[in-house]
Parts: sequence; C-alpha cells; structure tokens
Amino acid sequence: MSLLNVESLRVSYRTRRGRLEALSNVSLSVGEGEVMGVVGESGSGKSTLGLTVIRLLPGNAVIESGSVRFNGVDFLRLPEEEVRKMRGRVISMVFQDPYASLNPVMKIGEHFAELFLEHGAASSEEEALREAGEILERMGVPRERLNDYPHQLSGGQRQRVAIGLALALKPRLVIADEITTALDALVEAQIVELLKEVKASYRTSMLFITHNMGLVAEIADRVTVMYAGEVVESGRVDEVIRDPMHPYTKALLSSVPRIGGPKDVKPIPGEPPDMHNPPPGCRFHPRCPFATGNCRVEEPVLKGIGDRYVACHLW
Amino acid sequence: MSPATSGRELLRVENLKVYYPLRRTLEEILAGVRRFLRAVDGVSFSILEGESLALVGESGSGKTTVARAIVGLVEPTEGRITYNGYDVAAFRGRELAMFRRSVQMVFQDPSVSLNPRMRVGDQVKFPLDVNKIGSKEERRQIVLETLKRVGLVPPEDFYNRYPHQLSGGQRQRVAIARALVLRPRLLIADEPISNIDVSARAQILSLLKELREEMGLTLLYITHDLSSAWAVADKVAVMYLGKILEYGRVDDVFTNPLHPYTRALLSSVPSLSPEQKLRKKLLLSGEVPNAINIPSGCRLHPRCPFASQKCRVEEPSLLDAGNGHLVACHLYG
Amino acid sequence: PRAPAVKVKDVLVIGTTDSIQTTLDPAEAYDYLGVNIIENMGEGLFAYEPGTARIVNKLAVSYTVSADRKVWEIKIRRDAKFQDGTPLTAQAVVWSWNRTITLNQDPAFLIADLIEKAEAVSDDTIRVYLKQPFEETYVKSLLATWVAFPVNPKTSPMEVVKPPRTLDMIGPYKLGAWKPGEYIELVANPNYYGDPPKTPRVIIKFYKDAQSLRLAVENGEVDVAFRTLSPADIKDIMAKGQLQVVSGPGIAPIRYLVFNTAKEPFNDKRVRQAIAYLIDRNQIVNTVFMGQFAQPLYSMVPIGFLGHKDSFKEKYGDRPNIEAARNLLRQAGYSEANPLRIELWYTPVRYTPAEPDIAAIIKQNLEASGVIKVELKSADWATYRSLFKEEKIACWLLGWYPDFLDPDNYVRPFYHSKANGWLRVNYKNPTVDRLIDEQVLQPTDQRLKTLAQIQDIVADDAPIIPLWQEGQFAVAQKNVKGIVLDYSQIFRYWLIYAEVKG
Amino acid sequence: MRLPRGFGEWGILVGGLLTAIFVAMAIASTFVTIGNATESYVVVDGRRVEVPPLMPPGYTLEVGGKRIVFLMGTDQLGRDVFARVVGGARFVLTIAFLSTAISAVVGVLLGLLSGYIGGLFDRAVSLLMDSMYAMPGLVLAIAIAALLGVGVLNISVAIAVVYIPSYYRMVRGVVLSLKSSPFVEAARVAGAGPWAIVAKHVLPNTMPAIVSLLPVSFADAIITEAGLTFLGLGIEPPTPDWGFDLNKGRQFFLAGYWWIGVFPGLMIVLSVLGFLMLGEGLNEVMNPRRVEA
Amino acid sequence: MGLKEYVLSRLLLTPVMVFVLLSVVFVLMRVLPGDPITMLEGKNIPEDVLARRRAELGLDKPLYQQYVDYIYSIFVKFDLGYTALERIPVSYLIATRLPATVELAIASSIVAVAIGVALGVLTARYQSALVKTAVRVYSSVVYSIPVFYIGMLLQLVASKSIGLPTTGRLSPVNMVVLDTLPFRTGFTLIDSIIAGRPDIALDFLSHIVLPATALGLYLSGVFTRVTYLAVEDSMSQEYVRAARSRGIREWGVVLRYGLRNALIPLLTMGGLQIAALLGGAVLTETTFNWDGLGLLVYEGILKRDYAIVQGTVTIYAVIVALVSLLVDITYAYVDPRVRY
Ligand SMILES: Nc1ncnc2c1ncn2[C@@H]1O[C@H](COP(=O)(O)OP(=O)(O)OP(=O)(O)O)[C@@H](O)[C@H]1O
Ligand SMILES: Nc1ncnc2c1ncn2[C@@H]1O[C@H](COP(=O)(O)OP(=O)(O)OP(=O)(O)O)[C@@H](O)[C@H]1O
Ligand SMILES: [Mg+2]
Ligand SMILES: [Mg+2]
Repeated sequence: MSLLNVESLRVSYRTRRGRLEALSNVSLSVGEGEVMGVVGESGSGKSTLGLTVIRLLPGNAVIESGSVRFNGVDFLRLPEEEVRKMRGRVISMVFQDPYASLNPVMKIGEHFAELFLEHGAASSEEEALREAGEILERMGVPRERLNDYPHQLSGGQRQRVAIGLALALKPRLVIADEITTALDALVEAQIVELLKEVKASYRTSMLFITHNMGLVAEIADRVTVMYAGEVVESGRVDEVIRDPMHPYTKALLSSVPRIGGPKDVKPIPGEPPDMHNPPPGCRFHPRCPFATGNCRVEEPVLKGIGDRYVACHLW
Repeated sequence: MSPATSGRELLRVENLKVYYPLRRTLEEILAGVRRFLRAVDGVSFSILEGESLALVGESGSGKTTVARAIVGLVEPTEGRITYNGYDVAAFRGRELAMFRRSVQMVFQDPSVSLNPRMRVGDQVKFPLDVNKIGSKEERRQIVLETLKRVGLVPPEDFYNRYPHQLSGGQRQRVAIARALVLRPRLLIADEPISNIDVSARAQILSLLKELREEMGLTLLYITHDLSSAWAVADKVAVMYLGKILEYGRVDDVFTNPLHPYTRALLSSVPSLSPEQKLRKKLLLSGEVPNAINIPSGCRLHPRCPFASQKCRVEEPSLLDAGNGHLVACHLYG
Repeated sequence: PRAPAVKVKDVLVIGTTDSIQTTLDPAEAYDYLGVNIIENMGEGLFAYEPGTARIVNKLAVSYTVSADRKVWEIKIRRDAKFQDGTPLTAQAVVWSWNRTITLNQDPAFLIADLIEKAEAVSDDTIRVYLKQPFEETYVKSLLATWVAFPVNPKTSPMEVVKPPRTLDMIGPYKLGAWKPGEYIELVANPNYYGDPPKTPRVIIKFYKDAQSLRLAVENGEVDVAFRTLSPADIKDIMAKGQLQVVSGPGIAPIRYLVFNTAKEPFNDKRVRQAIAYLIDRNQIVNTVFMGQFAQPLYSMVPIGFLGHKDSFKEKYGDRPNIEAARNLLRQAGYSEANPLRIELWYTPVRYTPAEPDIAAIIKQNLEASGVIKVELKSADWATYRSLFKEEKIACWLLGWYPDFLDPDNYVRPFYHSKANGWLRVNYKNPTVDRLIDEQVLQPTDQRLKTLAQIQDIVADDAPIIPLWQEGQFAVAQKNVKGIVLDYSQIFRYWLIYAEVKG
Repeated sequence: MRLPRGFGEWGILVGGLLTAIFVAMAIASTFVTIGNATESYVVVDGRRVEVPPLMPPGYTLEVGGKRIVFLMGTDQLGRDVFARVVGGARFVLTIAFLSTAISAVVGVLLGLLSGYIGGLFDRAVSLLMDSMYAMPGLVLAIAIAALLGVGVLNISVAIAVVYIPSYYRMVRGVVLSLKSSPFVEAARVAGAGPWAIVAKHVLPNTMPAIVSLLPVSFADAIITEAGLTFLGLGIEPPTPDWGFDLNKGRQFFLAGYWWIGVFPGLMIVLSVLGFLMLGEGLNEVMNPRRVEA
Repeated sequence: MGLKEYVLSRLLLTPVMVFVLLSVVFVLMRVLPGDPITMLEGKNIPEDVLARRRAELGLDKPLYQQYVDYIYSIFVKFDLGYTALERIPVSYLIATRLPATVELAIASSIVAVAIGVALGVLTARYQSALVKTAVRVYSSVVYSIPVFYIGMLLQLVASKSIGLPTTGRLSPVNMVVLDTLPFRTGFTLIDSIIAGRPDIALDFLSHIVLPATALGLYLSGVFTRVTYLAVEDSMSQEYVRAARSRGIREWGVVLRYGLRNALIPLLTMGGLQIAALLGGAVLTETTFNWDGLGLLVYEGILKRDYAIVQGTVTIYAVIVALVSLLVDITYAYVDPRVRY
C-alpha cells in the first residue's frame, strides 16, 4: 500500500471564459520514502495536482471527482480543521519562488517558531528557535540567520529555509513545486544536492514537480509525465528516460540538446492546447507525428504495462 | 561547424567597462566617495562575420549589459566597440543610423518586451516606420513575410493580434521578427528561451539556427543555459561578475573546460544519463556576490576550491591555453 | 410652603454669530459686537436709559450750554473710579477724547467733527467748545458714543490697544479672558461705582453660523443667543416653546439698495424711480423674514425714529406698480425688445444668509415689468467693497448700523455730498446738502419738518432705495431674565441673569 | 442576456445606470423646463401664480383646474425642489466634466514631458506639483475659487488645479517605468526618436491608468464642487446647484424643512456613487488583478 | 539610498516646498481684488485713515518689495506677521487653532483606521463574495457622502435623540477654565488632566464624537478601500499559501501575513491622506463650528487677510511634510526591507 494514492482526480477552475479542466482523470501513487517526479510543460496541471493533494487550491477550483488517499484515508473528505493540523506536520509543500514564499516582515526564526508553536512541537519560543537552528544548519544555512529577515538572504538560502520549514516537523510527504526554477544553475545544483541528502536522511516521500527531465533523472525514483491535464506516462525514471513509450515523452526528451551530443534540436511542433477547449480524443494528437484517425476521436486510457503506465493508442 | 564564417571580423569589443554610479549615502557624500556597480568590468571579444558567439554566465554577470552597450542603450564607461573596423562611438548621422539598423536585439523576456497595446503587425512594422523604409504597402508586405519567416503562420492572422493573445513562444517569435525586419547583420539574442515554456524553447532554438543558416546572420547569443549554447553557438565566452573567464570554441570549452567556474557550470547541468549521475560534481559554495563589492584578485576566489594565495591578490588575465582556447585562471599561468 | 430659594447663576453664556472685527479699543472699534462689548465695559458722560430712547446723565451730573450753543460746561461725578481704583477726573475725560482724536482711527470723526476743543476747568468740570452750534440731544448722543468713553490715562497708551487686551474704563464689567475668534469673558468690575452686574461673569461665545448657534442654545450650552438666528429657526423655536424669545425694536441694520447715480443707466432718475415702483418689500419681509422678523422700510430714517416719514410709500405705494414703472422705463427708452439690462450685486455672508434669496426676489420683482433683465452677481465682502469703492458696480445691496442714535446718522452719510463719498452713490443735491446742515442746528419741532422735507426729496431722486429694517430677537433659556432690547441697540449684559433653584 | 457577474460588472451596471440618469437629467434640463427651478412662481395660462414657500414633498398646487405636484416640495422661496435638483445636475456635471478634462489634459501633458525629458525640468515641475499636492486640496480650491469669483469656468479651473498633481504623478510614474521597459528599449534599438516613442509606446500605455483615474476624479470633482458651493463659492444664484442648495437647506433643516437640503445632498451622494462604481467596475474589468482568465 | 538620506532629503526639501507654496499663495492672494483694509466697515472712514492702515500693512509698497519682505520675514525671522484688522500675531492664532485641528485629525483618523482595518481584516478572514461586495459597496457609498452632509444628518439625529453636543469643541464655560490654566498645551484632553478635571475631558469627548465620526466615516471610505485592496493583495501572495501549507491557522495567517504586509501600502496611503484629511477638516470644522485651522484659513481667504492665509499655508505644508517624514520613519518599523 502506498503512502499517497491519487485516483481518477478531476479538477477544474471556474474562469471568465468558462470551465477549465486542469486535471482530467489523474491517477498516481507515491510509496513510502519514494520520490515521485512529475514533469510536463507549463499549464499541464502539475501545480494543480500538488495543491489538490495538500488541499490548498484557490477558491475558484472545483474538485469534481476522484480521491486523494493519504495513508488510506480519503484526504479530500476530512474536515478542514483536521487537514490544517496535518499540514506542516504530516504533509507539507515547498513553492517555486523563494523570494515570495517567506513573509517579508517576519524573521526567519519567527517563521520556525510560529510553525513549532502552532503544532505544539515546542513549548516555548526558545525551544523552537533551538530546534530551528539545528534544522537550518542541516539545510546548510548558518544558525545566525534566524535573526535575519528574508530579504537579507540570498535566493538559494531562502529556498533552503523554505525546505527546512517544510521538513521541520518531519512530515511523511513533501510536495516540491518547481523549487529550483527561479534559481541560478549553480545554486540549483546545490539545492539538488541538498535534496538528495534530505532524501537519504529523512526518508520522506516527495512529489517533485518540475519541467526539467534532467532534474527528475537526478533525484526521482519514479516519474509521471503530464500533458494537458492528463497523465500520459509513468514509470521508473531510468526506464522512462532510456525507453520512453509515449510520443510526447519521446519528443520532450529529444527536444533538449545534450552537451556533447548532436547539435541539432528537434522541437515538438505546434502549440500546447488551449485548456478551455482541449482537442478531442488524445490531447496530444495535433502535435503527434504518429497520430491516426482513432487518436482524433478516442481518448486513450492509462494502461499498465509491467510496472509502467502509458496512455497512448499505440500501446 | 560554422555555416557561413567568412573569417572577417564584424564586431569587436575591447576592454568594455560599464559602471553604474550608486546613490551615495550621507557619509559618502560628506567623504566625497563615489561608489559604482561594476556591471561589466573589462570585457573583450570579437565576432566574425557569420559566426555565433554564446555569452554564458549566471544571473548578474553582466551579459545583458554587454549587449546593451553594443546596441547603444547604455554608454560604456570605458572601452571601445568597433564595427567592421570602425569605432562605433565616432558614428554620426547616417552612419549611425545604418549601424543601428544592422545590429538588432531580441530582449530577455517576451512578456514585457512587446508593447501590450500595439498589434503584433504594428510592432513588427514600427522599425520600418521609424526608419522610413518602403511604402505603406511594402512595409506591410515585409512584415507579413517576416512573420511567416519566424513561423507565425498564417501571418495575416497574427498581424492583428495583441501580445496577450499569444503564447510565450509566439511572443518570442514576434520579438525576433521585430529584430529581423530591418535585415540586421548582427542579431543579439538575450536569453531568448529563458522565460518561455519548455516545449517552445526548442522551437526558438531551431528558429535561430535556421535564421543563421539561411540569412547568414551573425549571432551573439546570451544565455545561462549551457546546453542551448552547445546547440547554437560556434564559440563561447563564460562571464562571471563582469569579466570573461574562459573563451573558445564551444566544443573545446564544453568538452574540456579549464576554468573551475566553467567546470562547475557544466557539472551543474542536470544530466539525463544515469552514468553521469554518479560522476563527482564540482560544486561551488555560496552564490554570486554583488557587483558592488567585487572580490580582489581573481573574482571567483572566495568560492573556488582551488584558490591559492595568489588568487586572492592577483587578478589573472585571459591567456591562450592553446588553440584559441583562452582562460583567466592562475592554475594555467 | 416656602418657595424654593432662587439663586442667580454666576456665569452666563451668550452666543452670537457676530464677530469682533478689529480691536476692543474704543478709539478704534467700529463694528457692532466690538462696540457692544465696549458698551458693557465702559460708559460716557451720557447714556440711553435702558428700555427708552431717552438720553440721561451718566458720568455727567449736570451741564450748561452757552447762549450761542457752542460752549458746554459739564460737571462729572466724583465717585466714579477706574478698574484700578483711580478716581475719574475731568482731566481724564479730556485726555481720553484727545486720545481718540489723536489716534484718528475709523470712528474718531464722531467726536472729532463735533468738538473744537475740550478742557478741564477743574477736577470735575469740563468745558467743551463745539465746532458748530449743534442741537442739544445731537451733542449728547455723540458724547454718549463709545469713542467718547473715558479711559484710564494712567494705563492707556497713546496707541491702539490690540487683542487680547482692552483698556481700563468705567463700567459694570471688565475684561476677563479673550481668545480672538472664539470667545470673550467679562467679569464684574469691583471698582464700579454703580450697581454691580446681575451676573458676575459673562462669556460671549462666537459661532460661525446660525445653525450652530441654534444647536448650542437648544443644547443648553448657551443661555442667551443674540444675533442672529434665522427667522425660520426663531419661528420654530417659538412654536416649540422650550426657549423664550425676547424681541425689541430694530434699527440695525436697515437694508437698502444703492445706485451709483453717476453711471449708466442709473444716472437716469426715471430708471431709479421705476425700480422703486417695482420692488416688493412685503414679499421680502413675508418670505425671508416669515412676515414677523422685519418691517418694510420706506425711508432711510428707520421707523420709530425721530423724524421718520414713509416718503417712499407715499410716492411709490406699498405694492409694486408695474404700470408706472413701465411708463417710466418706456420714457427712458426701454422696451420688451430693448430691455434694460442691469447687474444687481449682493454679498452673501456679511448680512443675512438669506441674501441670495433676497437678491432673487428683487430680480423677480424687477423682471415682472417685462422690460428689465437682471443678472445677479455676488462677491465676498472684501471684493464687494472694493468693487463699489472703485465704482466698478452700479447697483448693489447694503446695510447700515447706526453710529449714534440720531436721525442725522441716517441722512448725512447717505445724502450729503460732503459725507457720502464713502458710498460712491455720487448723489449731490445742493438743497439736500443745505437742509442736512441746517437740521442739526434746529430745535426739534423745526428739525422734524426739515427732516421730512429731506426724506421727500430723496425719495423722489431715489439714489438709494430703503428696503426693510430688521427686528431684534434674543433667544434665551426659560430661566433667563433681564434682557432689554431697545432703540439704543445696546445689549446690556449687566442686566441679564439666570435663575437657578437651590 | 445574463446577469452581471462580480463586483466589476455590477459596478458598471449600477454605476452606469446612475451615471446615465444624471447625464439624462443634465441634458433634459438643458432643453425642457421641468418646473419653477429659479422663480418663485409658475406660469399657468399666461398668468403668474406665486408658489407658497416651504411646502413639504408631495404638495399639490391647484390653479385654474390644473394640479401641479411638487414632488420634493418647495424651497424657502417657493421654488420647486425637484426642478432644482434636476437642474443642478447640469451645472454640477458640466463643472465636473470641465474640471476633469482640464486637470487630465494639463496633468497628463506635464507628466509626459516631465517623465520623458527628466532633468531640471522634471525636478522643477515635480517640486511644484509636490508642493501643490501637499496642500489640502479643498483649501487650494477655496483660494482659487475666491480668486476667480463665480462662474462655471472659474470654479472648474479651481477644482482642476487641485487634481492636476494626481494626473501628473500618475502619468510621470508610468512614463518613468515605461522609459526603461524593454519594449521602449526595443523601439530605441530600432532607431525610434523620442516623439515616436512617446506617441506610439508611452502614451497608449498610460491610457489604462488615465482611464481608470477619470471616473474617480470625476466623482472627486463633484464632491469638491459641492464643497465649494456649500461654502458659497463659485456659484451665482438662482442657478440650481446641489452644494449650494444643501447649504441653503441646512439653514432650514433644524426648523423642520428637511426636504430643501436632503434631496440635493442625496443627488450628490448618488452621482458620486455612480461615477465611483463605474470607475471601479471599469478598472476591475479592464485591469483584472487576479488571473481568473 | 538609506533611510537616513531619505529623511534628510525630505527635511531639506520641506522649506523649498514651503517656499514654492508660499510664492503660489502670494501670487494668488495679490491678484485678488480687495485687500484686508476694504474689510473695514462700510462707513465713511476718511481716506487718509485707510491709507495709513495700508501703509501699516506694507500694502503701499511695490509688489516685489512686499514679496521680498514677506519671504524674508517667514524664512529669516520665522515671523508669520499680524492679522490685518485685529493685528494679532498670526502665530498666536495658529497656535490656538492648531491643537483643535490636530485633535479632530487624530480622532477622525482613529475612526477611519478602526473601520478600515476591521473591514479589511474581515474580508480577508471570511473570503466570501458577499462580505467583499458589502465592504466595497460600503467604501464607495461612504466616500460619496460629503462630510457636511453626514455632519448635517448626524447633527439632527444627535440633537433630537442622543443629546450629544452638536457644535463646538467644549462647553464655553469649560473652555474658559482650561484657557486660564497657568500652564496649558492647547490639547483639551491633556489640559483637562492638568486641570484635574475629568468632567471637562468627558465634555470634550462628547463634543468630538460627532465631528470625528463625520470626518472619520468619510475617510473610512478610502481607508477601507485601500485596506481591502492591500489585504487582498498580500493575501494572494505566495507566502500566504506557504503559511497555510504549514498548517498555520487562518487568523494567524490573516493577521501576521495579510495585515502586517498590508500595513506598508496602508501607511503610504495614510501619508497621502493627510492632505485630504486636512481638506476634509475645513468642511467638518465649518459644519461643527470647530475652531481649527480650517476655519481660520477659510475666513482668512474671505477676509483677504494675507497674513492668515500665508501663515496657515505654511503650517499646512510643514504638517504635511512632517507627517510624510513620520510615515517614512515608521516604514522602517513596519517594513524591514527599508531598515539598514
Ligand atoms: N487559479 C486559477 N484559475 C484559473 N485557471 C487556473 C488557475 N490556476 C491554474 N489554472 C489553469 O490550470 C491549468 C493548469 O495549471 P497549473 O498551474 O496546474 O499548471 P503547471 O503545470 O503547474 O504549469 P507551470 O509549469 O506554468 O507552473 C493551466 O491552464 C492554468 O492556466
Ligand atoms: N540600469 C542599471 N542600473 C544599475 N545597475 C544595473 C543596471 N542594469 C543592470 N545593473 C546591474 O548590473 C549587473 C549586471 O546586470 P546584467 O543585467 O547585465 O546581468 P545579466 O548577466 O544579464 O543577468 P541576468 O541573467 O539576470 O539577465 C547586475 O548586478 C545588475 O543588478
Ligand atoms: Mg506550476
Ligand atoms: Mg540579462
């Protein structure tokens, strides 16, 4: 039994232009201590997935069907207050923009103290700060930084703080939504190293959301590839990279030039679909070189092939 | 590898410095001290006709500033820029206008580099208008062709759209079209793929490559994404804090990086191959210091695992390590 | 059962919308409230007896007038003392008059034009040489004005005393505190020779508008509201009956319409007369003053005043006479096709808040002729005054507060060509000039005839059209007693008191 | 037809409706006589009939078999309050319109010049504008209104002066941020001169800000106008005007004749509200803050 | 630029701003027809008396000379001059009137801020469309009601049913008590404590309720709007979502994240509102017979008393400059990013 089981999740947003289905029938599972990478281009629904799992969707989102089971409990049906108490303690999240995800008027220490006190994990502020100092150092930030405001830290340090906050209460699942996108290459590499260490020491499960297949290859155990709100493929990372089954995964992998490799780039033709009017049938068919008549009409379902899943009529 | 290099030098940048004066604090005013942000601090390179040079480096290393100095958006504090062998600073009147037309730039973020209140066609046409090229009908024709050239088909359809009705990739195409419409010889592309979607990146890259091949464009490609530089450029210059630390043919530099900084950059690229995953990475500690207090000696030394006493004091100069592969590091003194 | 003991409140608050325009120096003050406060802190040789229009001796005990009526000898009281205890002397009186004349401030002419010379014959006798053989009550009424009040020579400087100070005079009250623009406190003068004031302490609180004043008196913060609640409010207050309304004869201000008779089209007497025919004083009084707070006025000499004659009513009637007006205008060359266009000016804040309404009524009255087109124009007082002073406007509304209670003060400043320069009415009629000069020298019965003659002539010439005179109304709490409103226009604080139980 | 959604659309609907009503009133009062707005009499069959003053709302006058209803009563001179309220719309809206136009044009021009030219000119103009901004607006308006005297144009100018700095600051701010924006730089790289840039790139982009400021400053102008005429400045009776009539009504308010002031006051509130709502609505619809795409 | 430099440059700029304003006022007032002397009673005052009065005020000198004198006396002698008719020092008048305006400004700001913040927080806490709409409608409606209209209606209600005082700052009797104190600040509340008279303090409070409510309600329109928008804005920031992802309870999020960050724009707006507040005070003071600066300047303009207008304008400019200075300094406490 996995720690997290997402089943047939359908989430939409109410917008001015009407209903926008951000997740259509998404299923995935994350095992205990496992890192699940989620890749896909912008707008494919990665963040929506992460926010649904932690139940922090914006007000105009509607969970239409499906379930998110956490340790077997249907997370979506728990009362809000209970979910709130679980957030931070059992399940937590790190966001993309380190410059925006810390409160600019609160010291780093205050962030930690607030967290500890809120969840009763410390009895006093001093205790909380002592704990926090420890965590901070494990994240590679000097303890003295507790007395600083976020703006006094560099981007990388802030993201370390955010990760520290998410891990502080040793949650069982951390959702990391593009946490390195806003960072410079060298800093990104540092954070990736940090995550690898965290993975080894905390044994926390992780939903690692990114659009960079390379990063997934670095840290994730398994990967789920999303396209236009749907899961198109999932499986063990090395297998998916070595032998992508879905044309989209293939195209994605070959669109990135590799240093030392051939110098030609093979872009995926066309544009991603307008999510208000997704194409019928397979959503990838307008851009798919292998598309057949059937692809235009019939929506492929996610089929299990060994321990891999793919949603394509070719399989 | 270079499709149309004639070997003639088109643009040369010599010892370029761009300093931004900082607002002074009270004590500084009283003490008469002036402080500067040294965005570009002595950069020299040249681009041959038809060649493609990648300028790579982390955020804040001064890449954009170099580009802005070349197109005249910022006055160099020091140094010389020559075009076709002529000093750009001496250009006046028609010469200046001709030079401006022949060097065009694509800006970093397509979501802000287009005028939100102007139709796509008019934006692309605008350079023609201000340079009074062609008749009204001709201009429209040129615009349509250019739109088609950058892959915005059917061009008539895109002509009347507003930027917010386009995807990020399409906007970047418009920005490229706007730069191309004056038929420049040198195109400066400032991180054209960093703010757009993954799948559109490859499209823009291949567009740039096509343009080079078909129009014989000379390209100054600015990026922090090394793999894209690999695909697009013939030569590469690695910048750090306003200085070039390593320069050479892409293949030489990327397969045999000399400077510790270049090595760190390369090893930070996440790799898809499992073998590389196991290879020991060279990680630099800390982050780029700000350009106001540039470290003494070699500007990388506080972060460099190989730094020696010499590095702290003496600034290494960019020297040839053989075969036109230049490096500024005491390890290769 | 014994009636509950009645006590008098030891502080009384009087609210007003008036303000003190300049100082409280009798040599300079020349505005209603300033003068009135001085009248409560000082007195002259003569004074009006409260409730009547009679002039009686005050600091004077007796006087004799020479045969040629040019030299007066006045004996003064010996028991009067200034606030600091200095006894009053004839020298002090003469010094005070000289001070006023020397300082030569705005109202100085009141005695400067009267007195040639004054001297102290002894400590208690003053000899006054008049400039002309003026009529007796005329002289007394001028000597009763505040500019002639003796001030303490020991403490009074030979310059105008500025707020927040005043001078040491002989009167029931002396100045307590003064916060310019906000209030004045008067306290009983311990060295006053006469009866002490009924209320030892009086606060005069200045309000910016009639509504605030009404709210304050209804709220009980103010015991007496005097000058000026709006007619509608007074009527409402009367109807509600929670407060008392005390009324008295009004001559201040009288209101009138002035023409610059040197300017087109008002240099044409027929135009002025036509306007006199058209104005409906009753409509103004009935609408704006609710029919009971003002009276139509048909002469510049107010009703109830010595020598008053309804000359305008006799000549023009008391209802608009459109036909007569049209005839005159037609003679003057105006018609429906070529109407007379005039600008009628008024100033909105100085007199009543209803000024725009009044102007609107007059406009309507004039336009009823069908031959006149009126454009209403207004300006704040400062501008307004320079406009008519510089003769930029030719038809405007004004009001008049008397300087002293004598008909002369209602004819000379308006009609005598040597005295009406300030008004820029440019009216000069040698007959009228002569008659005005004569009447101040004539004995009363003959004077009345001369005054009647003057009023008839100026009604025919119509350089100024009198409109109405406003009554005096004080609104007070029910327990307030002793309010006397009479022709003197002096609001005597020292007579007022409020009873409280216990 | 669907119902409006969200505050923005409702704002446009309600605000637009109110605005339309007032504009209609203003236009109507220009062309037709509604009642005796400026005279104390009505003319029936060529005969003048004086209307009694201070009659409560709903008062009906019967003359020669005709019934004239005074919906909002009569004022202290017997004028029809309803007619005055309607007539006031014209005066008030004209002034609001003129003053908004003047301040917008002057402010925008100065802001553009200042922002684009920069340097000493910018400093001087900014100093003047900041100084004016530091001055309580109403006091400034009072001073200028007292200076200029009565009249539509005069009072409009008095109000306009107060709001010039708002436009100036806003436009200057936008220009400064646009000046260094990449698309302006792109235009410069393309060889465009300052005028082409201002005309094609800067001005159009200041428009949304200007347009969203317009209704608000229009509403402000109405309030300021009311404040000035309430203090008795700028207006020549018997011209109907809300602020002036409200002040008049205030003098009769405590005596129980509430209708003289309450109705004009209500007009001020409703018209200001109308323009505000319209402005907010437009602003929200034009510049959505959150992406609800 | 550090905070210190900013504060300093603002300080240096203030006299320049005052100078510019005064020059504007000078020009404005001198082109007006009429001068304070014409304010004298419309009587037959001899011309020579008037001419002497003009000379006393220096009004007979050429205009440029008057301008130089006047700038000189303000900037070099710190002398605001004398009123034209009463010849009271303007500085004295301002000193007696300023506290009244400050009292009104503070009291109405308290009302406005209390309402604004309460409503702003309410919307953030209960993210319901109904509450939001209600709050926005409230802010628009309240903003649309002129102060004098609210004032008039409040006066009626209060005089008819509540029995609160409806005009003035204090009962006249109490006013005299405070003014005759040997030492006094001019601020009623403080003075009544000095006098040991809590009943006077109470009297004052009952007097200020209505004007403060009228002006405060009016200002609360803007305040509510800005608070609402600022809180909305800070509540839509990523850090709010991040806080929620850590299980922080909603009230904590609203207060520590939403409100605290909204304070910064609120403060800016508060600083800008000071001029509006003082402007609104003119009308409030007129309506409630509140003897403050607003009434003073209004009367000064009508009386053409240059000295009063110029003096008041100087004070206004200085107040606004000082308040914005204060705001800038307060920034440092609210927004750590400004600190250095
Ligand atoms: N609050 C919202 N209201 C309406 N639509 C939304 C909202 N948030 C996201 N969407 C839409 O839902 C779809 C999925 O968005 P989501 O943010 O989950 O994508 P993503 O994969 O995280 O993209 P990115 O890589 O850009 O972060 C997109 O089409 C997006 O436009
Ligand atoms: N107009 C300016 N005024 C002051 N400092 C500037 C200005 N423009 C750039 N800088 C500074 O100059 C340095 C170099 O900036 P530049 O934009 O050239 O870097 P870059 O390499 O292009 O970075 P990025 O990858 O973020 O675009 C930075 O520290 C930046 O903050
Ligand atoms: Mg996302
Ligand atoms: Mg850059």
